[in-house]
Amino acid sequence: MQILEKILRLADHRLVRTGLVLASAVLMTAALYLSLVWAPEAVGETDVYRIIFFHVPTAIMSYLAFFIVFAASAAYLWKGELLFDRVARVGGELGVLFCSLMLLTGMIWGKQRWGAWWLWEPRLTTALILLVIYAGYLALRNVVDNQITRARYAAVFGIIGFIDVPIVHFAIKMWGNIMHPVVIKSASDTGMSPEMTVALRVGMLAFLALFATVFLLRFRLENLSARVSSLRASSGD
Amino acid sequence: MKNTLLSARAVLMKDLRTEWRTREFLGHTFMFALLVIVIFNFAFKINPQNAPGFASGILWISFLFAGTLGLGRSFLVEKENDCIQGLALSPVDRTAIFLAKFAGNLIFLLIIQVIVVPAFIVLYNVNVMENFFMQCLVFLLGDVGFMTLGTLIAAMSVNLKAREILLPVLLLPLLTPLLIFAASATASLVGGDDPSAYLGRIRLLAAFDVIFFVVSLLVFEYIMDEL
Amino acid sequence: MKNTLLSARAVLMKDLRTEWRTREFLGHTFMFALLVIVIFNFAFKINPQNAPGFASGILWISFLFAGTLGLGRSFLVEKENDCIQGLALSPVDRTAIFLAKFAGNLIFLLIIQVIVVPAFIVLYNVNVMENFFMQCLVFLLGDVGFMTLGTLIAAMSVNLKAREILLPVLLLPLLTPLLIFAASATASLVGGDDPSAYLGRIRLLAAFDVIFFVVSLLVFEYIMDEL
Amino acid sequence: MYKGRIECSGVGKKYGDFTALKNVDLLIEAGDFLVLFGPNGAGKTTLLKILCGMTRPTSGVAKVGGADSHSPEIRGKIGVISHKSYLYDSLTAFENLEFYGQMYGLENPRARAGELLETVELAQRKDDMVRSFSRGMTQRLSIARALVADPDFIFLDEPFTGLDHHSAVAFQALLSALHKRGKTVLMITHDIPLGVAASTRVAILKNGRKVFDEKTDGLGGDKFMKTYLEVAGK
Amino acid sequence: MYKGRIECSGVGKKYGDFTALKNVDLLIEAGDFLVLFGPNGAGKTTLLKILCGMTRPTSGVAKVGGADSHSPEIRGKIGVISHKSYLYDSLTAFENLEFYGQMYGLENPRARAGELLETVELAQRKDDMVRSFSRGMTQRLSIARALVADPDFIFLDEPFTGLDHHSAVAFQALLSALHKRGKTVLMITHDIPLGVAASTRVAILKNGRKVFDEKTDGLGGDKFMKTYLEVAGK
Ligand code: HEM
Ligand SMILES: Nc1ncnc2c1ncn2[C@@H]1O[C@H](COP(=O)(O)OP(=O)(O)OP(=O)(O)O)[C@@H](O)[C@H]1O
Ligand SMILES: Nc1ncnc2c1ncn2[C@@H]1O[C@H](COP(=O)(O)OP(=O)(O)OP(=O)(O)O)[C@@H](O)[C@H]1O
Ligand SMILES: [Mg+2]
Ligand SMILES: [Mg+2]
Repeated sequence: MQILEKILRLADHRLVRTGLVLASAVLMTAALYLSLVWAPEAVGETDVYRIIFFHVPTAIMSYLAFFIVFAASAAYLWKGELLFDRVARVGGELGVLFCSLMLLTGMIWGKQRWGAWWLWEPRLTTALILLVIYAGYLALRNVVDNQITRARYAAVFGIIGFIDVPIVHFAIKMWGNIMHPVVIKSASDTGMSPEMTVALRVGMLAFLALFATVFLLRFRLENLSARVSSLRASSGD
Repeated sequence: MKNTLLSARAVLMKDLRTEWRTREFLGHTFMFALLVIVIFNFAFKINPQNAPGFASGILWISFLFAGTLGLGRSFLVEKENDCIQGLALSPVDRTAIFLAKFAGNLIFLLIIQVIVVPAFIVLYNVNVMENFFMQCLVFLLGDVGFMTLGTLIAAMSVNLKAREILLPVLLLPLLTPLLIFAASATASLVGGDDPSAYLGRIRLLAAFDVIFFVVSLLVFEYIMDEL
Repeated sequence: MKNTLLSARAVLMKDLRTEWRTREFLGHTFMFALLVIVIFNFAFKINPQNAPGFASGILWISFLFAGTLGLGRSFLVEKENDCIQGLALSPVDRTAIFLAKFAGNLIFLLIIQVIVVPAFIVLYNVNVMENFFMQCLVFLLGDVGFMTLGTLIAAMSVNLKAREILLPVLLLPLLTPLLIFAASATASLVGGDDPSAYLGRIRLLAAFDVIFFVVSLLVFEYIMDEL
Repeated sequence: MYKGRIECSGVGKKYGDFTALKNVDLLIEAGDFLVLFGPNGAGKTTLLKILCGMTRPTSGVAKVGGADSHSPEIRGKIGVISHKSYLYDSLTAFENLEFYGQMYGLENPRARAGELLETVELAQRKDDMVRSFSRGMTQRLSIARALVADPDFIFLDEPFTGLDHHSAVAFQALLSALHKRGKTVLMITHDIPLGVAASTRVAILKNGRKVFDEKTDGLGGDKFMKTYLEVAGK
Repeated sequence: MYKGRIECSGVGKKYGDFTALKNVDLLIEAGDFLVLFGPNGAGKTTLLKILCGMTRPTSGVAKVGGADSHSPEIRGKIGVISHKSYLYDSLTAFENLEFYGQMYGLENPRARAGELLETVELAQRKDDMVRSFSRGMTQRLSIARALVADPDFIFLDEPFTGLDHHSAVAFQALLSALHKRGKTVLMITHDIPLGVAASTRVAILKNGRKVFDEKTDGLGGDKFMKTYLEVAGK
């Protein structure tokens, strides 16, 4: 709560906002260069493999966003502060965005690698269900008019949806055969050449910066518009 | 607690009475269930050889559709003359309403199953109930999970504009794990696999039920407050 | 005649406008369609080998369910505040109402198909539209027959108490011949059979459409009179 | 004159075993303003529904403008305000009137809609959805809807429900203007002074039978009140 | 005494951009009978909905009996008659009352249902479904429903709608009896003489603001009519 307000106050400084935008732009350019030009060719792969430098960060970012939805939803039900609801909303939007990007990059890669846009494979199917759950979350937010009702419904759905995710993942894993590669065993053993690891790390950083920037700007906007309407309400028209 | 259960019973009795008055309710349900089976037959060209392989899928998809149909109804009766407002104004425990609607929906689905399953066995000549006790357990556990989440989402969507389509859109993705556990357990039981193949799934189903029943009870109040 | 078409257009425009206001209508429909496909996958364990055999069945069952959902809605909007009475009191030709509702339902189903079919092709990697023109013809003829009877039955069931369940119960048996013709024609087209296999079915579908369209137009007045 | 007449002979209506109307004869001449009184459940709404063709009598004949009340040719000439509004919640006030104008085959439904919205003083709210209207606003729009095709016969079932003082006065004026223009009006109300003042004829239904039917001239509001209490009272 | 009081301070309500209520302060003492007047769309129903916890104000606080109007503890003590009946169409009159009795946790809901059906003179029709009721009969049953738990606070939104002369008189008597027993009543109506006669206080809303609020003593029906026209008239 207090942290959120502090963050908001920080974002009120134009310098902070510009700085963030600049930082993510620089990082993104670096990541593009490192992954598309600098990273070496992979053994037994065409250049399409370079999509991994976007595919993996977007996947991680969508997880992060969905976690934010969950945490903010729980916080909203607990405290009843609409501020948390706004966090959840922005999280949901970003999650759906990054999840779509992850699917899209994955599908493009898959078309080249497996010869099909899609396989009914656990990791892929889980991602698809995840997308549908959170697209449903946004749809739900969109059809409720009253803001408190909306906040409560969304919070309940956000919590249930998040609890469902690991179960979905587990269930689908049990149900189908695995085709999706697992390369990264751990932070130390990435299963890739050092250059690739660097490129991936920089890509991750760039997407994190992008995520933080978009999140902050979007969150600030939400709060400003909420403040405008509450000012309007107390002034009478 | 006792009060909650008494109120839940009152709401449930009211619902059952109303449904019962919709004359021939059971008859319709029966025909509906039958039709779903027949439709699958034409769509997939099922024959005695491939029937066992299809059994579990056909059954669970029928349950899913029939159940969603029932869920849509369950809160809709409360919308007539805004009765839901009348309920919300009363001091009745919100949990009671959840429990009553949950029980009503569960009963509806159980009736469907009691009709569909024998009809399926007769029409396709596949005895899906060979392991009677276990199969019943799978159905029951599947139903409980389905109706727990279903009642919650139905309560949410009853006041929304795109109700009919939003209910399945919100509910079905949440139910995928349940469908996987249940359909594969039923399939193992039909295929006569050895217990290790289905016991694990039954345990998972039970876990799913417990988790979501508890969570639903905790959050239901927030939704009923907004009706 | 011209008046009838003008009134029909007015009713259709009103319906489209109302639907459109239900924000994100297309989005919901898209998700619903996607979910149906995913659900089938879990229920039947579809893999690249057996996918082509399932294609026709999955598609037609999805259309059937989505279409029935849409049909339920189409007269329900008229029940709010008894608007259907207001319509019935006006001198508008009953045929116009039938045509408008028919067109609205057809549009809904076509939208579903435009979404489901590509999604199906991508997700299952089965190109069901290889014989593009013929397959479109089969879909269209199937849709017209479905929605002709569907609109009629939906109009009949809107005032009945057990509406949600009665609609499929009355409609599905009437549709079985249509489903058989359409599903087998689609299957032939997917399987790459030679034209003799599907041309006959397409002709039968067309005959089904013509017969029921004419009959429905003739009898619709009697149904509307009783609304 | 035959054209504007309403005739019921021996009209009866049963719902299952329950008799809502029994052998009602009624003759409303063209240009009459009949106000129908009666206790709750007397069968007033049922009679009105029969007259506008919304339900069929189980016995007897009801004719409006010379034709059977259920026949299509008379439909365009009747305007009805009933207990329900017949308005689409998800359309705006303007769109509702425009739509009904199209259903009645008007030349220019949009102009008519605008005009009627002025009449019922909803012009300012014309682009708001009916869903968001208060009860009185909905009732006003319902009045506009009934008048959209400038009907020859106007059937009103408790039309003052929910109207505020100002609108009630305005609607009374509107009704008497319409009546002056030769419309045949049948109105149901429980407000005895108001009803008697507007009427040229009054009738009382009780337990499904017509128990009183007279011209209003010479029948003061107070005098009729007495009669009503005698006839309809416990 | 604090227990029976209703307090609004600075209550506002917005629907989207539309302001339905603006900064309304209102104090209803225990045992008061406040009648609320105002043109259509003034915000009367909105205020009532806020007071009985059916909707939340967007600003300000509404307290009923010392508790927030949205809080659960106050629910059992409020009886509401609204524009909608809250009755189940497919249950009989008796079953409806019995059911609501159970929801309010009554000891003997069946006895209470029978008693109330006598009060609203529907005992004869107790086993008929609400679906088949006329408008006035539905309204009478709705009155019974609101009183099922013998609430301390009675909120009435145009409760005379559809009642025939006899029932209206009987309901007035019932209301004044309830008021004498110490209930706090808030009633919305458009019938000025009737409202003033029943009230101990009158208030007028206009465009979402309270523009008048006074004790009724010394304020005759005619005098208030003038005030109303001045304050609320065009
Ligand atoms: C639509 C298709 C795809 C989806 C939805 C998808 C989804 C995901 C997700 C969610 C992750 C992050 C998982 C984690 O790190 O925990 C991931 C990582 C990864 N994906 Fe994909 N993927 C798709 C296609 C592909 C394809 C075709 C390839 C290459 C053959 C691929 C290769 C990888 C690799 C190498 C990682 C790195 C993480 C690891 O090794 O565990 N993905 N994918
Ligand atoms: N659909 C129905 N099914 C069964 N009975 C009905 C139906 N509609 C009306 N009735 C009964 O017919 C009688 C007359 O009803 P009607 O609505 O005509 O009364 P009304 O004179 O308009 O009363 P009110 O002043 O209360 O509006 C009532 O006793 C009612 O219960
Ligand atoms: N759900 C809603 N959405 C948008 N606007 C609404 C909604 N409900 C009410 N309003 C608006 O709020 C205003 C006040 O409505 P309210 O129902 O409180 O009026 P009222 O004083 O009860 O009028 P009436 O005498 O006609 O019943 C109206 O202008 C109405 O259009
Ligand atoms: Mg009536
Ligand atoms: Mg109101």
